[in-house]
Amino acid sequence: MTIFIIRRLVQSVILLWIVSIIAFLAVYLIGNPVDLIANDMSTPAEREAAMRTLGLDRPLYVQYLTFVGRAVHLDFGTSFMSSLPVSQLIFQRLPATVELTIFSFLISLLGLPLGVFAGLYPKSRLAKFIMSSSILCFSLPSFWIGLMAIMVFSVYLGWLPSTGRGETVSLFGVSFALTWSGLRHLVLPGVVLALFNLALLIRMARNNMLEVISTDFVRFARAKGVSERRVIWVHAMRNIMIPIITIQGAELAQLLTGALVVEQIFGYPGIGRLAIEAINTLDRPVLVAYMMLTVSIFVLVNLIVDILYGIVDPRIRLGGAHD
Amino acid sequence: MQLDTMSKAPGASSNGAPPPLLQTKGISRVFRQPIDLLERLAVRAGLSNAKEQVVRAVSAVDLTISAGEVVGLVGESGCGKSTLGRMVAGVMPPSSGQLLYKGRPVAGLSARDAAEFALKVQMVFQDPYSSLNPRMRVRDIIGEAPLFHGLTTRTGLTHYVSDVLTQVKLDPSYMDRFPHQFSGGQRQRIGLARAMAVNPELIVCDEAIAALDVSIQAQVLNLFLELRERFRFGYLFISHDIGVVEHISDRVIVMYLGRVVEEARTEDLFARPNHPYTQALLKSVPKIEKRRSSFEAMKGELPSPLNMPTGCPFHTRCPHSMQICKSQIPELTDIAPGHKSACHLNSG
Amino acid sequence: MTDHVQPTPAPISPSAVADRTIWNFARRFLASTQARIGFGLLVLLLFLCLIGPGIVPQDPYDLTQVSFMDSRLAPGSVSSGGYRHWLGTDAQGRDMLSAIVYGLRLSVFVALTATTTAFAIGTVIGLLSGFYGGALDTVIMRIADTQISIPPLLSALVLMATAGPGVGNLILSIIVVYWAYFARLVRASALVERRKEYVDAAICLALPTRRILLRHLLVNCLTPVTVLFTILIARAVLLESTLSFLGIGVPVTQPSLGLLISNGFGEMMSGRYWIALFPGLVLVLFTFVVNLVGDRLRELFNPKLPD
Amino acid sequence: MTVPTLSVQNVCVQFDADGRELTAVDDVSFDVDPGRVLGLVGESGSGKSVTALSIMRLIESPGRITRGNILLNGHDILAVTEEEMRHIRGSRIAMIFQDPMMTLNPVLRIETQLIEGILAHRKMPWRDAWTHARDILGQVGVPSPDERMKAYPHQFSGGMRQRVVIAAAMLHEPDVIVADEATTALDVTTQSQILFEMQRLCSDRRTALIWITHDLSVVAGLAHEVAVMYAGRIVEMGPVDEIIDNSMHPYTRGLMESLPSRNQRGRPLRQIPGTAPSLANIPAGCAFRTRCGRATEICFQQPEVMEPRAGHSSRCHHPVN
Repeated sequence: MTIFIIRRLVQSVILLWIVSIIAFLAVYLIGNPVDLIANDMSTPAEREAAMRTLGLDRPLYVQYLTFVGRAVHLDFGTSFMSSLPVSQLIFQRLPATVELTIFSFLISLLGLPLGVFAGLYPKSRLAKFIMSSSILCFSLPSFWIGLMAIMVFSVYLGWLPSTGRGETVSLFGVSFALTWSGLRHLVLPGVVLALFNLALLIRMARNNMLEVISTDFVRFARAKGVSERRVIWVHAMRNIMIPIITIQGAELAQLLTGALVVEQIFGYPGIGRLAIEAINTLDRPVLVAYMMLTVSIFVLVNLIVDILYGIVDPRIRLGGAHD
Repeated sequence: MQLDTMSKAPGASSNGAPPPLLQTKGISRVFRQPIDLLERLAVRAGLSNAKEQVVRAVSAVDLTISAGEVVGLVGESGCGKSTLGRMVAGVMPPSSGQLLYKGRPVAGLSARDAAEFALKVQMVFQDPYSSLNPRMRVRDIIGEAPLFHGLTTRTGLTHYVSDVLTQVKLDPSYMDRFPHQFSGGQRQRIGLARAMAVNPELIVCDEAIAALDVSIQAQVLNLFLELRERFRFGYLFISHDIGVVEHISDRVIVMYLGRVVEEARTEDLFARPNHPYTQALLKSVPKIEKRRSSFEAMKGELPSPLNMPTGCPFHTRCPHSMQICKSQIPELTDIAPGHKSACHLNSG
Repeated sequence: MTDHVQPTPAPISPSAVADRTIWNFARRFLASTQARIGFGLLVLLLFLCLIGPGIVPQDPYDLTQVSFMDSRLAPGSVSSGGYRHWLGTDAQGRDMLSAIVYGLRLSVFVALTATTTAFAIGTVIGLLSGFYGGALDTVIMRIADTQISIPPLLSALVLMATAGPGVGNLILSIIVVYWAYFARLVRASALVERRKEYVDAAICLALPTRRILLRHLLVNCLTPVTVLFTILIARAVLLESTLSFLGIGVPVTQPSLGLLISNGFGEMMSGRYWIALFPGLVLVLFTFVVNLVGDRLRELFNPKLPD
Repeated sequence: MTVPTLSVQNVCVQFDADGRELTAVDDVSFDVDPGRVLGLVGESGSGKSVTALSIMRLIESPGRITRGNILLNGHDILAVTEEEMRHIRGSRIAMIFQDPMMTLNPVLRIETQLIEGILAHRKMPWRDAWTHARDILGQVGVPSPDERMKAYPHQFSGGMRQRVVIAAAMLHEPDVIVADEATTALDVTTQSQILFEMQRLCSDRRTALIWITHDLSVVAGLAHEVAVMYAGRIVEMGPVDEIIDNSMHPYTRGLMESLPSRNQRGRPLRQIPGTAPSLANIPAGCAFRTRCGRATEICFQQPEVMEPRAGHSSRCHHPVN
């Protein structure tokens, strides 16, 4: 198990390193930010001065090394646009996104009982309805369903606010939307963001349940006279959780990037909007920081998932951990 | 079919006779699951006790099969009989040792001769479901190789395939069906037809009837016997079913944990089993004649192939285990004409 | 002895024993109402993409056919030119129905081209990787893993931001994002198929490797990939429209469905719902029917697929 | 007259497939007495596994028991509620499945899987249940049971797993154990170890044992009575010596004669022609008539059960002797 975790750690670090190169190169290729900052009247000398201040005159590898050196200390430089430290910009916005992601992840967990039900009673009308709905949920682009939700719930019905984050409270210097208004602001974007993963969970839970319920070990548990409740909640659930946990790690990261679109529509002040603004203004440091942050969170979540996976599945935990 | 061109007297006189059809010399197969760099580092640092996992599936086996001979290969699961069969059939390369075809090392054959050798030794597999390509019609399953190797022509294919199908007692009009439209017994016949279609001299049957129902087993076994009469195939008949092996084989080889422990003519082996493992194995086989018997339990469990005992592989379960058995691997020696056994009891 | 006894013998229905021909498959496929609806609508929509430009009232990209006079007409209004705009017009005075048909065409074109190419590339790579194994396999799979470990939207976003909007770039980014999914799945099935005895039989029959790869391995690996293919087409349509919605997908001169919806974003608050509503409905409908078909295929093939 | 431990009377099991009723088990009857072993022999698809599951009342939809009674110590278990049946399962009737690799839940410890079987029927402290489970595990021949209780199934060999399954079946000293191909997946040496244990355990505890297998040789050594199934029906039943030495039904005879040991070495085996019919097209009348050399016109009618010798019955119009 120790070796299993160490291996995952090493893999994670390598992945982060590769991503840092890709992110850096890609962003480098986007274009010269000086073209945006400098106006038409700028003299070549002024442009050069600007390049020098931003550190863009040095060779690419030097820029990369400087970047890595700083990134290790969570220093991603200064935003070209706002002249604020990037880390400050990001950490200002991060709580909002994390909140949104977690909130919508929790909503999507509803898919688990729905899917289990559909797997246990596959022929019932309700199960069929759940399954068709899940296909529909798969097919809804979040930006469009977000717009429609705003139209219906904010514009016509006026039940829920459509933009912003509402009031927040500050705890230990971090703002939380733990107010009534804050929570109301979370509902629409949270639900819209959750739909895809909800559908995914329904389908995974249902298909795995169908499969596991017809295994010999479930039949054997019944033959021992174990109650049906225990058969389902202990024997079947333990087994279907293994594939679900693996996929959910990746899905959390998907939610994080999905937040990018949702934040855009709901005018929600998270890091996703920051990233879109950075793309539009070629704000390299912000964009690189965004990518690194997202992938780091993803890697971290997956590491946790791997460990969890090992705990749930003894075949991994007790050796024989073959990839 | 051009089977008539290769008729040879089975078991031709031994002195001055042509070299045996197929021979293995010290053939071995090792499967390794190497540990990666990280694990090696962890072992150094004392964080882990990971070891490279090495399975010696087959260890230094000498085997001789004459033309037209039926050799039975018995042993329990994991004893390496299947791996040995695959190496003989050329499906799996040996880790070390030599395979000789009519006295010539296969490794040294020219590409042309190697292809000829490949065709001369064919295989019939255990699983009637996965051994036939589900996406191909019977015509192509059987006809693909003969067509490719020029044993028939595109125009002659139908005739060729229906010939082979008739040999295995299947209706040639089923030629355009897919495997899933046949029963298990019929599929095994198709598998046999596929092997026969390239005019082999030796057919390795790897548990070829194990997956079939009892009444179907007899049908397929009879077919094996009948085709052997007609075409003088040799068989390497790999099975865990000792009754079947006794019925069909001229000679029987017993394997345990990757090694041959005993080898003899069938009558001799069943009448006078020498090796303690063979004795225990034969005693374990339920027989319809043994009515209301108390079953005798052989002691202990089969050791994990990852953790092979030192010395004689059987010493952990052997009732006669001696000091020497723990340290020294017994040689396979002649104990009677044509009867070999690998046991320290014989040398004492 | 392995006696293949099923604990509860699934009665062998005649349909399960029947010939595995294409017609038979079609019959089984269409046995479900859901599949019939999905497949019927899919064919209809694809047909519309093919012949759409010939039957819609205007070419929305032809500036001579579009008039600012007609901008933001409500559905059902009659324009200055005399046609009735069943789905209204947008801010530039384009007929929404025409724009939607053109937009769908573009969205479907991008998704189909990209997914098909990714499918081809991924399949070849996955097959070779699975068959040969070894160092090649390790390297390829590490690359694929890295690729997959970055969420598709993020990779595509960065790629598009780097390359700039454009249909070609869009297709390329989707290929880059999706090839790895195909490669991984094909490799996994190749590994499973590789161990089956029919492959050993082919080796034993001294058939050349290329033939074994194509005639034996490939055809048997394709079933699960077909399901993935449909799923990823649906996802590619969504990905394309999301990128276009964010303004880094298709160029403004060639609006796909996503860009049309994006154009309607601002108009929503003023009550002009139709500019965003109708393209969105068509987008959902298309994705939905592709997913319906994919779901049915999955049911029939019953592969253990990552969702 | 004593009541048999288990009495299966005229049981039919049918499956609904595409609107057709397929009969998997047709009018099956047999009795088992305490401490006796009944060998139920048949090839795949003969309905022997379905018979086992119907004794447990574990037939899954779309199958159901459409007729008959199953009496456990004289009480019909087909008439009790599902909750009562649950209490019978595992405590009065236990079952052992074919594949020990699939029968144990891979993610639960052995102790969990044993103890839940105890606690499902008896209220007792967990600690006591643990001790009891450990003792049983030792009795079925698992070495160092204390440590093995903590292990997971994948850490066991096939033979050891089957012992764990047997331990689970023995937890409450049931009246009947139904073993469905319990040693088919194992090697011969392991098989003989398991058979040895089963024989010992069942005769010590006077447990009735139904041993289902396709292997006549195993039955010959283990069973007191033998029932032979073909296409859902019991075609012949009687004491083991009667069945093996004086079988009356051509199918039983054919099965026996096709065994290699009953043939001259190297000569063609006597064989039964054709294949067993699938459930969907079982021939009307005597199902075996399509493969039977003795079949005549009358075989188109269903033969009744005849008992020409005491305790030895068969369903055949043309019995062999």
